[in-house]
Amino acid sequence: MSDFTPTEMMTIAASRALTNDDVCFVGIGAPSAACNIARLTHAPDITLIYESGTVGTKPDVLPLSIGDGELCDTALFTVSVPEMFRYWLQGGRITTGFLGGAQIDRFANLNTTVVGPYDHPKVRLPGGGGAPEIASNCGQIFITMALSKRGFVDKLNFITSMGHGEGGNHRERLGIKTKGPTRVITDICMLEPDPVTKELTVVSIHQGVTRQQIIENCGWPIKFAETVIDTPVPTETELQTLRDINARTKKAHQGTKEAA
Amino acid sequence: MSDFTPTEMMTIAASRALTNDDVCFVGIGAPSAACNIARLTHAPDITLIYESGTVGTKPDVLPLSIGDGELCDTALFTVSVPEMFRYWLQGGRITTGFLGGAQIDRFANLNTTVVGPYDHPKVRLPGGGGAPEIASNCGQIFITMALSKRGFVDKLNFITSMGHGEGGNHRERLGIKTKGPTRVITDICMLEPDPVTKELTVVSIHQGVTRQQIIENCGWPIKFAETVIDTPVPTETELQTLRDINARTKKAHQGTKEAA
Amino acid sequence: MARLTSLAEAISENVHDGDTVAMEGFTHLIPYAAGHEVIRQGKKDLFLIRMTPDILYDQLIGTGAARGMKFSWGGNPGVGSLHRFRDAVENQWPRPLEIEEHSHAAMANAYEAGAANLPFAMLRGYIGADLTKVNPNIKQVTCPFTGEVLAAVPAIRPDVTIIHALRADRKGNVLLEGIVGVQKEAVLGAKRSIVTVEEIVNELNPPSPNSVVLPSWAVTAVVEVPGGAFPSYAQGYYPRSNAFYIAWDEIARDRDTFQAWIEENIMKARPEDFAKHAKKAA
Amino acid sequence: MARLTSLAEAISENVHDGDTVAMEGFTHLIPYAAGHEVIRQGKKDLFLIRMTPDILYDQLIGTGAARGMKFSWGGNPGVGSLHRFRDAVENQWPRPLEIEEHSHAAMANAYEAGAANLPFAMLRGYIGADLTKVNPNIKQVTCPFTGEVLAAVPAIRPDVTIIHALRADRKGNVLLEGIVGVQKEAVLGAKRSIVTVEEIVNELNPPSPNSVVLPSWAVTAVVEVPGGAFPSYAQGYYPRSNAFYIAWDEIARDRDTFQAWIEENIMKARPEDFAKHAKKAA
Repeated sequence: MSDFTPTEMMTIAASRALTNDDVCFVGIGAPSAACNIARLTHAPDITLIYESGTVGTKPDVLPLSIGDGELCDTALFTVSVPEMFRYWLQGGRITTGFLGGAQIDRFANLNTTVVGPYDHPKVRLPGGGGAPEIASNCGQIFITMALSKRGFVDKLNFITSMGHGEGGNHRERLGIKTKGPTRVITDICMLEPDPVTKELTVVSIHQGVTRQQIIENCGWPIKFAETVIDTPVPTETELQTLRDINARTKKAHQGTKEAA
Repeated sequence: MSDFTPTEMMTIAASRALTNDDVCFVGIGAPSAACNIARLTHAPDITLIYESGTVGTKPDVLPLSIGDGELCDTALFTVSVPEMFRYWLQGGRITTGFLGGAQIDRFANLNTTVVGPYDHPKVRLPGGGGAPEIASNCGQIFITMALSKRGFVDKLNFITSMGHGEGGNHRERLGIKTKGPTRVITDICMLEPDPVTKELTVVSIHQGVTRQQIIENCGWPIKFAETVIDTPVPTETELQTLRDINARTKKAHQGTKEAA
Repeated sequence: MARLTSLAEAISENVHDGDTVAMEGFTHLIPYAAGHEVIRQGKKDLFLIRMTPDILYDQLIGTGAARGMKFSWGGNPGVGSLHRFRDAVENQWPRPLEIEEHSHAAMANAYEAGAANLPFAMLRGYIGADLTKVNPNIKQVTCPFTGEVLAAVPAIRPDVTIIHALRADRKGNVLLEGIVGVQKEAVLGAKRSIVTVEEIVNELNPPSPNSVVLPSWAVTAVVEVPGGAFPSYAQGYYPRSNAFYIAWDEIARDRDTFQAWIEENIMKARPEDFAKHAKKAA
Repeated sequence: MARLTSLAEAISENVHDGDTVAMEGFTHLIPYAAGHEVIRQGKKDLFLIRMTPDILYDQLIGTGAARGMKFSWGGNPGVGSLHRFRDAVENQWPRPLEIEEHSHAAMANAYEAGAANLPFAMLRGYIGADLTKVNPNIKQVTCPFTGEVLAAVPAIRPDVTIIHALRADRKGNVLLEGIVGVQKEAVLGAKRSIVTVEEIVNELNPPSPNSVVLPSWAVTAVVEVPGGAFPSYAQGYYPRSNAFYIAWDEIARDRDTFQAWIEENIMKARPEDFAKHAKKAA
């Protein structure tokens, strides 16, 4: 192991895919870290939008929720939630949306709804939130999830948000004009949909990871692209920026515990 | 003739129909004067809304347009025009709407669109603006128009906004739940729809006006209610309030004429 | 005109057993004090509506106040599961919970349609999503001009909406600011509404003519409850207690610790107890 | 990102002959300077859209720049007719004008639907109104839940929208305030947009987090034109010239006086000439 964790690598790899011109619909957790690392390193003019209505936020600490006061305080402006979903997301103004989930399949469809049957779930997950429309209305989708057999499954219990559906031109057939998931960033490798079949394929492997590890951690027989590169390791700046914001965040969220 | 003009009587009679609990959608001209006289005399808590989006305005001078700065400066708050028409008018929040027009028929339908055929009009009028939906979405409608053969016609060239349609229960048959025009205030008398037929009927006559004058100035054979009262003359307070605001208004609108 | 009253009266007059109730708040301005009063008064068989049911709805569900819930994301934001919600859905404890599940976009549009007095909302949504298979309240509508098919959901028109806002004036006009969520729509679409506020002031003084204001005549009851959004927050008054949200995970995981917490912090508490949280203002 | 440029360039790059153009402003913030530049550059065959075409559209119609107009109220507010508009409709002078006429509610909803990327808007409207008989773009849609029938109109998606706003920062983020009309929707629904502003400042400083802001990346061009809304007004900068609106009635009544006015005040003028009107700020 080198001097960074797999989660750090995942976050930094995701941040690199973002540019100054991006308008990002940010989710909580890894996406929020990735987007803010991009903003604090190579993409200072990136626009970050959280579904709580905050547009152009520049949080100093990462929010715990999608609507922490920090997001509003540092935003260019804040709109109502109906406006956010109508004018900005459905309006086609978002270039890149971030999603994650409990389960993903080979065509980058996601499940965050239930494990087991919908009516009698074994595990009731939080549900889709903004995901179904983020998946279809953003220009493209990045997905961040740690690679594991439990998460990368052969068949989803429930399609919360559609990625490439049954693969191939399924999105087109449904009249969707956006690209859908173009990149899945995991803690040990990066996947991209095959240009034709749309099946997720390994295109880049993080430092110190073997192909065997990837195969063993995926719930379907995962394919490797013809050319697979080594993911460049985090730079000193990237790592330091990530660790600084994580440290600030941890400190900020550990207030005094109080009863209501 | 006494010491007030027919227009003054019309405006003051209209103002008296308003109460403290009313939320009024105000039009320009006579309605604006009437609503503000009500506010400045017997109904200080009346809520005035102009379709430009200003809610709870208390203008010191009457606006020339529906969106003078005075309306926004003195409003409780100002919303966008889509919100005004969606949440507030269509939302059913307005108790009383004021309308006027170039032409009215016996069922209080109004024309502000064209004289002559629509495709080849003899006179092209400004059009309906907010009227079609004000007419159906406000709790009730007051109409202010000077009584004249040209304005009170047997048949409209064009129905811009529906009053009682063909009379009787026509509104109900179309699924409209609001009352429609309940009062027409003219410069010489007041009309109300007959409870059953909905035909406009004289219920009150202003001072110094004869029945013959009313009959001669109406384009259809106008009916009189069983009981017709004398419209109470303006009080000193009402007249003075109206004349004061008219004087302030005249002064405010006569700025220096300039070319753009 | 809104009635300025006490929280106990506002809830007792406006929330009835069996009502459809929206207590809205998108992370910010969640009406915790009012929700606790609903629990304290033992309201029953409520059908709850909220885009993001969080701890407050976990409390309502765990105490058995709810017969059902319409929602789009039911979790403890940034922390994990709502254990009481899961226990109700997975094990029917303390009673079965009927659920009607949507996406955020659909819920936001449905509130918007409710405020606009429309019977339904339409959206470019739900494409390829399985919710359409399990929720009969997701239908379709066809554009009469282009032939495009859009998703349709019923407008949300609660019996009563409860929100928390920053301040009100003595006439009952209400100001919201910051992350305003769907609260304005939820109030305007409801038959009755209760607004708790951090403070009642002489002059509302909105910072902009375009500030988010609810006029007194569009609200049923206004109640001053300083700190009433804790552990959520009130912009400019006190911050979100992320620590409490983290701590809830442990409290709610177990039925006994949950019930003990409810007994101590809701049943034995009063609305005025929230005021201590407001004192932390910067 | 919006390009900060000159008015001549903004118009010449973004307004093309034949375009569908919305120059919006509901009494407040009407983009007169930009409209005059459109006339000066001799743009032709425009299809104009506006809820309340007033003097500016009278000028565009009278100079023959427009082939058609979609609108809901075409008058000189509080004064009377738009004589050039009437002359075009009644006498086809200087050319025939195709009209598509709606109600305010329908237009407002149609702009809203355009901003929301929907193909159409629905409303409780047009009941018993004759416009439904003369405008084929008023159709119906049925609620899939209740069976209610609502009016439907196509969304408004202009080729280019032109508005005037209060100020922008150096990145091109724009602030509107006061009577904001349908300007935000008109910009978001358009393929391209031009915003003229009273001033460009270092910091936008919106007075409220919920202020009406258009971010730079949602706007094509931003141009500083002080006084650019005259004889309309800019809240906090200068008042509406009601006197000019009254005076226009006489200028526009006659074709010759109208043409002389255009020659003198538009063809021989420059955008900078508007600055003198901004100097009257209180």
